[in-house]
Amino acid sequence: MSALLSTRALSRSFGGLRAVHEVDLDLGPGEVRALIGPNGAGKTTFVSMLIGRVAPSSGRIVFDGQDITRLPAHARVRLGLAYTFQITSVFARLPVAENVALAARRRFGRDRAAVAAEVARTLGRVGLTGRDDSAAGDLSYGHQRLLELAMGLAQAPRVLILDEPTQGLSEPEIETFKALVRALAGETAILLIEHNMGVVMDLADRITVLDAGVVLAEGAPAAIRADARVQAAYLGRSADA
Amino acid sequence: MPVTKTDAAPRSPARRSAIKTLAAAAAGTASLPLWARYAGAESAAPIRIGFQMHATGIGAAYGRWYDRTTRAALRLINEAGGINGRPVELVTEDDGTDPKRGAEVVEKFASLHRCDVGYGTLFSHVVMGSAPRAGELKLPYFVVSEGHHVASGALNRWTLQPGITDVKSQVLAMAPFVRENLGRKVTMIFPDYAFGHDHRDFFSEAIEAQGGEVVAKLAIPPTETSFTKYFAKIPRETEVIYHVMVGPSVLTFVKEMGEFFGPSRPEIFGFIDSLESVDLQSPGLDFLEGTYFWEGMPRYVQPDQTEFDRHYRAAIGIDENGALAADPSDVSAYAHMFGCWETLYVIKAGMEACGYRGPDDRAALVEAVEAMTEMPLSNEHPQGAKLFNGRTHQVFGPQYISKVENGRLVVQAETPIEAGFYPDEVDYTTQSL
Amino acid sequence: MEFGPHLMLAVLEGAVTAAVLALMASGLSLVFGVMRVVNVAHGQFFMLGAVLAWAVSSAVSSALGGGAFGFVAAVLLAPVIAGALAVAADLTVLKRVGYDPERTIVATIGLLYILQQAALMTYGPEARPVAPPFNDRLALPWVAFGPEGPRLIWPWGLSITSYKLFVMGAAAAVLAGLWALMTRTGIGLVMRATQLDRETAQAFGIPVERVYAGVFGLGAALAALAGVLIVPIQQAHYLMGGDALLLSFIVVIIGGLGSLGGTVIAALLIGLSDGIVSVFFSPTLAKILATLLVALVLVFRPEGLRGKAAR
Amino acid sequence: MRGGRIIGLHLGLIAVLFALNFLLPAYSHGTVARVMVLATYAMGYNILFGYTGLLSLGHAMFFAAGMYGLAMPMTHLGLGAGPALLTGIGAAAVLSLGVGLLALRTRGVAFMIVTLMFAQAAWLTILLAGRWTRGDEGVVIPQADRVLLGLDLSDPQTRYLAALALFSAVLFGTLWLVRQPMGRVLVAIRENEDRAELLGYDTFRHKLGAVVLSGTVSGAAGAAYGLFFGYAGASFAETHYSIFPLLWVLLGGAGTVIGPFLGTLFMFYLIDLASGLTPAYMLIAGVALVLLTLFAPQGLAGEIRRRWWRGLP
Amino acid sequence: MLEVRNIAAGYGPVRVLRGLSLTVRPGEITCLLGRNGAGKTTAMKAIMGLLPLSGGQVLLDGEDIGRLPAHEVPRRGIGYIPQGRRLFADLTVAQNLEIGMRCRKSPPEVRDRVLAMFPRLADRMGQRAGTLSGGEQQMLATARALCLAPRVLLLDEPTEGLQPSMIALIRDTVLRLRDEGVAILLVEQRLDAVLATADRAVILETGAVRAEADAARLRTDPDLLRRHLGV
Repeated sequence: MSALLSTRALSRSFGGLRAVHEVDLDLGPGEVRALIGPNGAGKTTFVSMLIGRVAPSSGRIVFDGQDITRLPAHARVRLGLAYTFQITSVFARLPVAENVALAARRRFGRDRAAVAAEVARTLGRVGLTGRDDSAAGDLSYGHQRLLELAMGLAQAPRVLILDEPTQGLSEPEIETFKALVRALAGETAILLIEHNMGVVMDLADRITVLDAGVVLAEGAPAAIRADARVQAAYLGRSADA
Repeated sequence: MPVTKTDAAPRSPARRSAIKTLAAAAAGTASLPLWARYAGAESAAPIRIGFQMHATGIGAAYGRWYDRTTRAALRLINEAGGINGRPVELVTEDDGTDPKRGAEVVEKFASLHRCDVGYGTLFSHVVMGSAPRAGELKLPYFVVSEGHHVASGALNRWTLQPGITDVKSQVLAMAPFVRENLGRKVTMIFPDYAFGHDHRDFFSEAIEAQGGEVVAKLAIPPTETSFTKYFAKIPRETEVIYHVMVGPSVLTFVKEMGEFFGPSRPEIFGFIDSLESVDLQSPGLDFLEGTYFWEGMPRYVQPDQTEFDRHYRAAIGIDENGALAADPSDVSAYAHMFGCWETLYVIKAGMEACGYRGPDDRAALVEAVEAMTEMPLSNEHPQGAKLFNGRTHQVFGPQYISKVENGRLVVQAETPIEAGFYPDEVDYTTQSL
Repeated sequence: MEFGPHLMLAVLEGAVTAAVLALMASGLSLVFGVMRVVNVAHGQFFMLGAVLAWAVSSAVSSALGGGAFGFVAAVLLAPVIAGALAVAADLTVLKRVGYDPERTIVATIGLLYILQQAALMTYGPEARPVAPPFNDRLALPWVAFGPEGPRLIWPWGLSITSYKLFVMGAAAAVLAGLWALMTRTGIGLVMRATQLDRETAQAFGIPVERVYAGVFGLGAALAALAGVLIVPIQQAHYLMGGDALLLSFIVVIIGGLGSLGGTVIAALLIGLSDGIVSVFFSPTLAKILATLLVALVLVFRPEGLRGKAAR
Repeated sequence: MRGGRIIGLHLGLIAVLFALNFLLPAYSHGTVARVMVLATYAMGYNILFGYTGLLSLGHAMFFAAGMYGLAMPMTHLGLGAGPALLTGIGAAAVLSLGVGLLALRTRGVAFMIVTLMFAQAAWLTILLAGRWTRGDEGVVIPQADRVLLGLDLSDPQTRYLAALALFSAVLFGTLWLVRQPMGRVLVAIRENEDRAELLGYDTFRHKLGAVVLSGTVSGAAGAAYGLFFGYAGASFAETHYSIFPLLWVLLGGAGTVIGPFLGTLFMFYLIDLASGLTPAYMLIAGVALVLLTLFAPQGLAGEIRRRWWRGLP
Repeated sequence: MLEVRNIAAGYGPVRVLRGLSLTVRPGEITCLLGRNGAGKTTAMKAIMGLLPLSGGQVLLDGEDIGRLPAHEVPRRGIGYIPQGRRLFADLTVAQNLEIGMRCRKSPPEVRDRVLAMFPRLADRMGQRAGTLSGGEQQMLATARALCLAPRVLLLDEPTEGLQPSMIALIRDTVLRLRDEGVAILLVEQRLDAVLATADRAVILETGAVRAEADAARLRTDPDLLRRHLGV
């Protein structure tokens, strides 16, 4: 399987601290990959480098055969990467529909009908139909997370990076989320940073475990669950992972 | 020095009235907007003079004295029966010493307050910003700014300066005295903007024509607050310092000049602008003893004081030291403010000459003033006899050179009117009204 | 004037400018450092100091009959009054906009006009002098190297006044006091803790809002003191705050916002170069270059704005 | 429809202003003409401040660039009013491009101070070039030269209608812009720049576009002001004139199409009235700024939008 | 005793806490658990008065301190060790402690006692806090809070990023404080640390309490937490 998105020896240090150290990762087309690890393992730094919010200290990022290591964030998004923030980051004072339309408009340009249709479709998929005119900031926290997801979907990305998408969601909302990701599987590659192990085990094709900035293990969910090093380093000592 | 004699001959009355009729007709048909049909003042209604005053901004120190002088003159005019039997009313608007606001104020005079004329502006950028609007609104605009902008031709036929001589003329008149009595090598210190540049250019030219030489030109930025560092650039060979400064920092400027020179100063010749409204007794000014100043009108009463000067001082309430009689620490802008007084009397004379009845006669008023030539020394013209050039809209008068003696300014010389003549640069009468 | 004495004179004059500027800019820098807001009305507190100096000294002089009493009273009273006004402005305006940086700038622009126009209404549009308590001209010597070796000469124009020397000394003393306040006292500790981490400071019982009000008042008092010191050299005028503010901005930005040491060094740099550069260039050109320099420092070294700790 | 109501509102404003041409007494007629030109300046400012969220303290340099870009070629090269209008607008466009390229490397407070400093340098440059600009005194553009396409702009009627034409063009231009993808992205940048970038929009280029557009419109207003009122002076480049559009836009409502006009009109009459009562009339501006910041950061039109009409652009 | 009753709080329009209630008793360690985003740190800030409450009460010995200005809360005797330590990095160790001492005007003996607990700090009094090692920084953060002589102590992830020896030191300190009668509220990621110290555990989800368990149940059924947390 040829990788859609690959990193080679990707590293980043802040001051003397090695946040991410020589990480190699290959994400295949349509694959759902979970990236897990204890707090401070470097997960967010790693995906920030993928999307272009943080510049790598060294290493390479290749997307669809093209080296994107030096591209600015917006150019990577144009190539088909999409990212949802760990902390909700919607346009709080704009209507819900406009939030999604901003994401969709890059593809459809001035075709207002197409944008409107895409907005309606995407809001329907995440279950926010009927909230079009509310200000995004007036939505509940969980709904804002769903709106984030809708903004990601509306870009029709080839790789969707979700940074803790279920954080702050209630159980029923998590079920909706899982169904959505399953529906996407195959058409979009998904890189999922997630603490909720139930979600990870249910959704991921493969799991990559980061610890202290390096890849500790990689494999299918069952294998990761059984991996003693992961148990010791991660599941065993953390309460909320 | 090339001196062109001003054409003093009045134009033929027939031609004048023809122009007047034409102009009035034009004003009646073409220029009046539909909504502004103005019925003309009833004969008893007051004549309204719009006073554009620098009540705030950097011109405020002058504005206050222009205001006092204006009120005094109008009180006398009204006591003497007003103009054409009608009382005169003053409409004062602050322009903030700002050209944009100045233009708005002119609009207010013309359109809102229905003033007959606009009047009284000192700072040249305000004149420049306001004059185009006055021209469009066909509001006679009498400025008291001593700027050369009127006579340079930059403005329009509606803008006149009949009360005070312009800078170019003042400077030309001073050069011979400086060269003959003070020295040959001159260092000039002036503010780095248009008013200062006029001094720089016109005086350099004039002193060179006298065989003198400007050895250094020190331009000081308008916002400067400390000056000693500039004085250090004065060449040691300098025989005469020529200084002119305006704005709120003038006292600092002169004081620091004294501190710089200490006991060994060259001859100093300054325009009183550098100390206008400033008490010569202020601490730090002792060094001025024995230096010379240009004065538009002598601040201190001179032994040969005219009765007209006495009348003028009494009307405004100014003592023999040029300060407010009621508050001797409040020193007047004596060298400039006479221009207000004289301008108001020119307006009065012009209105009487053309039989002014209302705004329809504004063009006639401009023509009547253009037709003026000699203005003799009188209560109306206490500063001195004057000659008005109707083509350039600029008046020419005598200038005074005073020396500081025992802390008072004592007149040494009075230059004749002709000393300030220069070739005409414009003929406004060729423009349509 | 010969080059050497000329330079020395420029340096001396620059030092006076630098002294006043350092006082004023340290106030602006302190406010930015601790509160992370830019006080655009800072120049008006400088003006207020000068205007109050005139008011206080003429009131005292007419009561006590002149002498240096008026000036001394002005030095003591004017900064206190200006500081109290600033505290009131902080509590009624800045606190209520939550010290949001951009809204604070707009609000302090409003404050700028209010103070300036209030001065116009009460004090009037004239420039008025305050008599310095002493003002003797001190001629200064220079060493010339002639054919018969070095000798002392008294160049034409090379001098300073005793009052200008006093201004330098007073500014240095106040700045040293400010430094001691920041580094040696509990008040300074509290201010620095607030500057470093507002939230944690609150979690340790530091009344951050009171600290802010105090810092804003102290900053204004420093500007006012600068105004009092300058007014016997220049005059008090209601429009004098504008240029002073711009110069302070330049100093504070070049010195690194929020850094007291940097501010003093930058004030010396700007004050001295203001004197010296005008020797070689057109002074207006020098001012253009200075403002462009500040803009470019901000553009290419924006971390200057994030500031450093007060030292 | 919503779009219809919005177009209707703005068309209505233009219609009212057109009708006022025939109804207003002379003084207000002249004043409203002036307000329309200044409101155009405010609308230009609003593109950057209201819609993109960038607070500039240096827009006077763009206004002055337009003004001097027009006046200098007319005075020294004898250029006609039409071409000079274009050189004025062009000068503002070039200046705003240069300033934008540099200043946009900063954000927030640094952006404000950088623009302030550039504007200060621009003002001093006008003074320095006194040989051509006549420094603070400025230059008068002779009445005879102020003829555009055969229309005499010193005639009050013509000037009023010319001001209205400029004002309408920019008003509808703004209205059009904010409904375009570009305008929507500007708003997105104002609301959350990082998010806009990660939706694939090149935020730097959009911001640069906003600076250039804003500076050019401001310059057009400056050029028109010089042409309509016959004077170009350095005082228009002073800090005051950078603060004014901020004040007008804040008062009228930042980020609304109609707000700048309301703010300019309201403030003009407020100051005009106050100047009759006290010489310290700028006190009004100061008090207005403080009160607006405290109690109505949305401004007049913003309050209308908040209370009654959510969709007001 | 610190009692939180039904509080609601958040950041701007985002509500994080929705009716959270819990009780912290003297001589007891209450541990706050939950996934990222569940509201643990927000709860601590709300108690400290650093976030405005949009509902509910915070009672300290019956007094409602939920509406006091933030700086009054620590003066009532609540010590706080924030997540990430939040030391005053440019101040020295001594000055950081001085900030703690000033809060309630603690007598000098308090500082002596605290320094006796962390002798390494005593050797570094003149050093800037930002230059300390991670472990020393945590000691300083703890010592600074103890300089208040607190009755209630809030600790937000005190062992994050520390070596085992340091973790043990912190744990011992916390247990000692509990035995001295201090009421302790602890946010902790590490299950082993929770099991070793907590008297009670409170599990948060979307800003409210999902489950509670006392020490006895925690020790007999250590998987309880894991189940509740979806691990």
